[in-house]
Amino acid sequence: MPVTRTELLIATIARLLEGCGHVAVGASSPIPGAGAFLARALGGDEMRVSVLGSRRHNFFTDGGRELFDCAAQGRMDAFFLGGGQIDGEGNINLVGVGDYPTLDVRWPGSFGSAYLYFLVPRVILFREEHSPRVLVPTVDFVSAPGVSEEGVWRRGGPHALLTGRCLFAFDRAARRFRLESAHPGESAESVAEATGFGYDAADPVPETAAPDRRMLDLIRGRVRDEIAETYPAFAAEVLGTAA
Amino acid sequence: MPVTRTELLIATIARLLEGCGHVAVGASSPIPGAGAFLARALGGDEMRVSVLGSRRHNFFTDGGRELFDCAAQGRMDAFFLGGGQIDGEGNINLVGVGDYPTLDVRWPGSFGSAYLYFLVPRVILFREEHSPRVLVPTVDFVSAPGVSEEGVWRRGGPHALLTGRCLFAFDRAARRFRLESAHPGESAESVAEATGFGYDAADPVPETAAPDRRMLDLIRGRVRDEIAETYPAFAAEVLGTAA
Amino acid sequence: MAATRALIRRGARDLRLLAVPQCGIQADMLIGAGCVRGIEAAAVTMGELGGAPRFNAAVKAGAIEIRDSTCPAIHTALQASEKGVPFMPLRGILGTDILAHRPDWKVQDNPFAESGDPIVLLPAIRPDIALFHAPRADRAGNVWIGRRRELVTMAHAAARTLVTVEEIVEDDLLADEATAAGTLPGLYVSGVAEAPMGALPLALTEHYGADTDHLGEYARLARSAEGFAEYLQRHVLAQDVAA
Amino acid sequence: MAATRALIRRGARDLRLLAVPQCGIQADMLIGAGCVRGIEAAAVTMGELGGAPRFNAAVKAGAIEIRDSTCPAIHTALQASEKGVPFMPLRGILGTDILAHRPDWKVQDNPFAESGDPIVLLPAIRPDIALFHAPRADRAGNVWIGRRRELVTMAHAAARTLVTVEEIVEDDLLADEATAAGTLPGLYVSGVAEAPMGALPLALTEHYGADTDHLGEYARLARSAEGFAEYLQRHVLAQDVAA
Repeated sequence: MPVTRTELLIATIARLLEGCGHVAVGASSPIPGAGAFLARALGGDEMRVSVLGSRRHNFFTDGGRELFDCAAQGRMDAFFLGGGQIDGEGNINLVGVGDYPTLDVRWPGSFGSAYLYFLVPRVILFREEHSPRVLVPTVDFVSAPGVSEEGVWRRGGPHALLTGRCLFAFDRAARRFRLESAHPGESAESVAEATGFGYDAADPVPETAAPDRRMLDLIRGRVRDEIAETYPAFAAEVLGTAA
Repeated sequence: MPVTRTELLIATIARLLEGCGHVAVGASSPIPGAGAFLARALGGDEMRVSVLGSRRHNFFTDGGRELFDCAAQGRMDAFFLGGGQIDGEGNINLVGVGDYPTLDVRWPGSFGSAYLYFLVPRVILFREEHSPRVLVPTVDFVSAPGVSEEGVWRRGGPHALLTGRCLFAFDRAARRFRLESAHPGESAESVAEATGFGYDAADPVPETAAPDRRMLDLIRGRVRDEIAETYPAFAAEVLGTAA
Repeated sequence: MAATRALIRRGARDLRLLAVPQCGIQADMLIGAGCVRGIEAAAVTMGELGGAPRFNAAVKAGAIEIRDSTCPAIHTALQASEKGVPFMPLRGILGTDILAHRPDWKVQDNPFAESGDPIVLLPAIRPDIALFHAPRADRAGNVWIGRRRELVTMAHAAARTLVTVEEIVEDDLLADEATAAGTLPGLYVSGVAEAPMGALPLALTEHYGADTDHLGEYARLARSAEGFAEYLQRHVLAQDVAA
Repeated sequence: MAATRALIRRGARDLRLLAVPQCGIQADMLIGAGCVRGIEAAAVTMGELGGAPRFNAAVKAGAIEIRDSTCPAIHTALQASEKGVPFMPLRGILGTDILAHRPDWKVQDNPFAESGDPIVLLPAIRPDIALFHAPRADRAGNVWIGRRRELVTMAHAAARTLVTVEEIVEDDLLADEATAAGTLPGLYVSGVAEAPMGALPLALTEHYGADTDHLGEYARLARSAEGFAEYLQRHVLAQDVAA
């Protein structure tokens, strides 16, 4: 069975999480969740994975604030954020398009992004849609800023931006993304065309590494079973079955 | 059976608690605890009584901070404080005698007094020993002040001071105690001799009202049983049995 | 949900909603039914079913006041009320447009830092009413909340707390240390009403799952004002609708 | 207590103790054995048995640094660490000698008030180690704490948490919603050791009562340095003492 785009994304996320002690996954995030489970399996099960909405993969017993307190205590190494808009400085917008507050398009809201982006060392931006509509020069509303002024206390921020077309790394000093790799079927040009902001790029742009045999077996076996508790439809319909 | 001094104190406390919705009783406080149970029984069981150290009379499930948070929320109408020293402005000292920090005599410490004295509307100071050693002109260490400067946020403070000899009320505007009644066997003179601070007094000083028949029956029956859970020795040795 | 429907039936008006920290169909229904003047939330979303349609329409029309927030800010502002302090500091948030649109929030330098170090101060939020659904309560108004401890903070912070439950049980939930640990004491509960299946069409963890057909019907109908009116008529206003 | 004895046996030195919010025989023994450089507490007391003798002697001799506090200040300073904020405000305390002797505490005007309104700001306390005894833990390091939720805050605030338990059980304490509600997740626990009857001579609520004879013996012997040495030899240092 050929490697699917979803499997490539899961494997890429797992690589981005290497070395983390505790990874938390927010709501409605099956691919990041599967990526975290894969990273855990690859790392000999040393990693803790908290999945919002899971009963089994939920270590929290102190109410809704615990996720945020846990991050504040420095006990959470990685988290995932998305964005209706993401710009070239790593700012994300989860509120809407147009002039606030009436807006042309309203999205749900900022959730915990305005906080976790500062507190969690390795924030992975994940958004499958990669288009000029999403990756914009400047966000209309800053739910959470990619970088902060000198003197602002900040432990965390964007580590990478993974889309359906490519993987960007974020350079906090330069305040810019850098194109690390393009997924199979994409190129430096196709990525540039679909991206509304400027960024640096490796030259030539390598292809995003496909999952190896071991990763694929895990994704189609153990990870599939683990993610099925929270995302049964995703596990059944999107992930394959181990050979 | 004649009314004992302990029964008189319990009845006096119950009168001081009239109209309270929630009364909390700290550790090592059998007489205040019994007074609170008596007040509850007299008030048709409308009153909530929280007894620290009790299993049955403990409404708290949020850890050690809940007592203090509860007071801060305005959900606690009365509390009891004592003091190794109490002075004429209602300042209390639970830390020690002499120069801080080495001190000549060290007591346990301020506990929550520095907080609850500000937050609980009706704080009843209770100290059986009534001597110039305890009721001093000025405390050596202010664990909690009787009154605060203008502009300091404060909801609570001293309401009364009950000792083995008498009952004082506290006048917050005048910053002074006022002798309300002397217990049987005491007089204006015997109280004055035993008190190290100045105070106002009714003239003539009435005798502290003895518990009536109904109160006595409750003290020697239901209240005795209720307090026995937390203070079995006190209930057995000090409180009589209903006729 | 049972209470939400009841509020709509009795024609509640001018409500100001606080989501702890996000909300969905309940807020959307109340907004669509014209019950709501304003809302403070970190997000308003129907989850997998997309945005909240009546909320989005009201935002676009400028028909409700919106206070965009972020999850930990809502938890923290409630904790401030729980502790009876006028404000609490919180990391992060600096440089966001959330902060830019919250004139009620302040930024000051951390007075414990050597230099600089701006930090956001959030004023306490004291809701008039905390309203939620829980699995069970006992006759004394103690409510089992398990590990949903944000409900404890809500109740502590609010002036009054109203709870609907699946069932009222005869046991004392505080009598056993095991159930006491997950119980909100009746001290904080102003009223309890039995409403079996009262969370439907939402899920009640460990009791029943969501009615996804019903939620889908809502999401589809509520896209238009007419459809929403039809939904209300069918599921809320009709004479034969229970609760 | 088992851990306290072990610390004395291994000759711990220069400990800085934080009582949450008060302590007794454990601190007194550690102080008497020369393990302690400083202590922060709202109170140090043997309860019904009177003052803590070795603590009192050390205070008089100026042998330990003391930070007198008040119960809610300790809870609050731990909550500040729990939330990763540098400080938290707290009502009360103004005008006390506690505040006068705490140069590490600050007073500022509440920035949300029209005018004046001074309020105390407490810096976060981040203990290196949280140490406590609990009824049970499971193999994953989850610890049942019931409603002793100050232990949760301690663990959240501390860099490392070490726990002794009556027993290690095979069940997963997080698997069942009922036990999960009273469980500190293993995420916060660095180490667990089985120490049956490990709280003795203190009580462990719902498990065993205090050994009042033993406590009385301690209180009597510890009045003098010689008597304390005799106690240590008999109950802590002797070869045949378990744990």
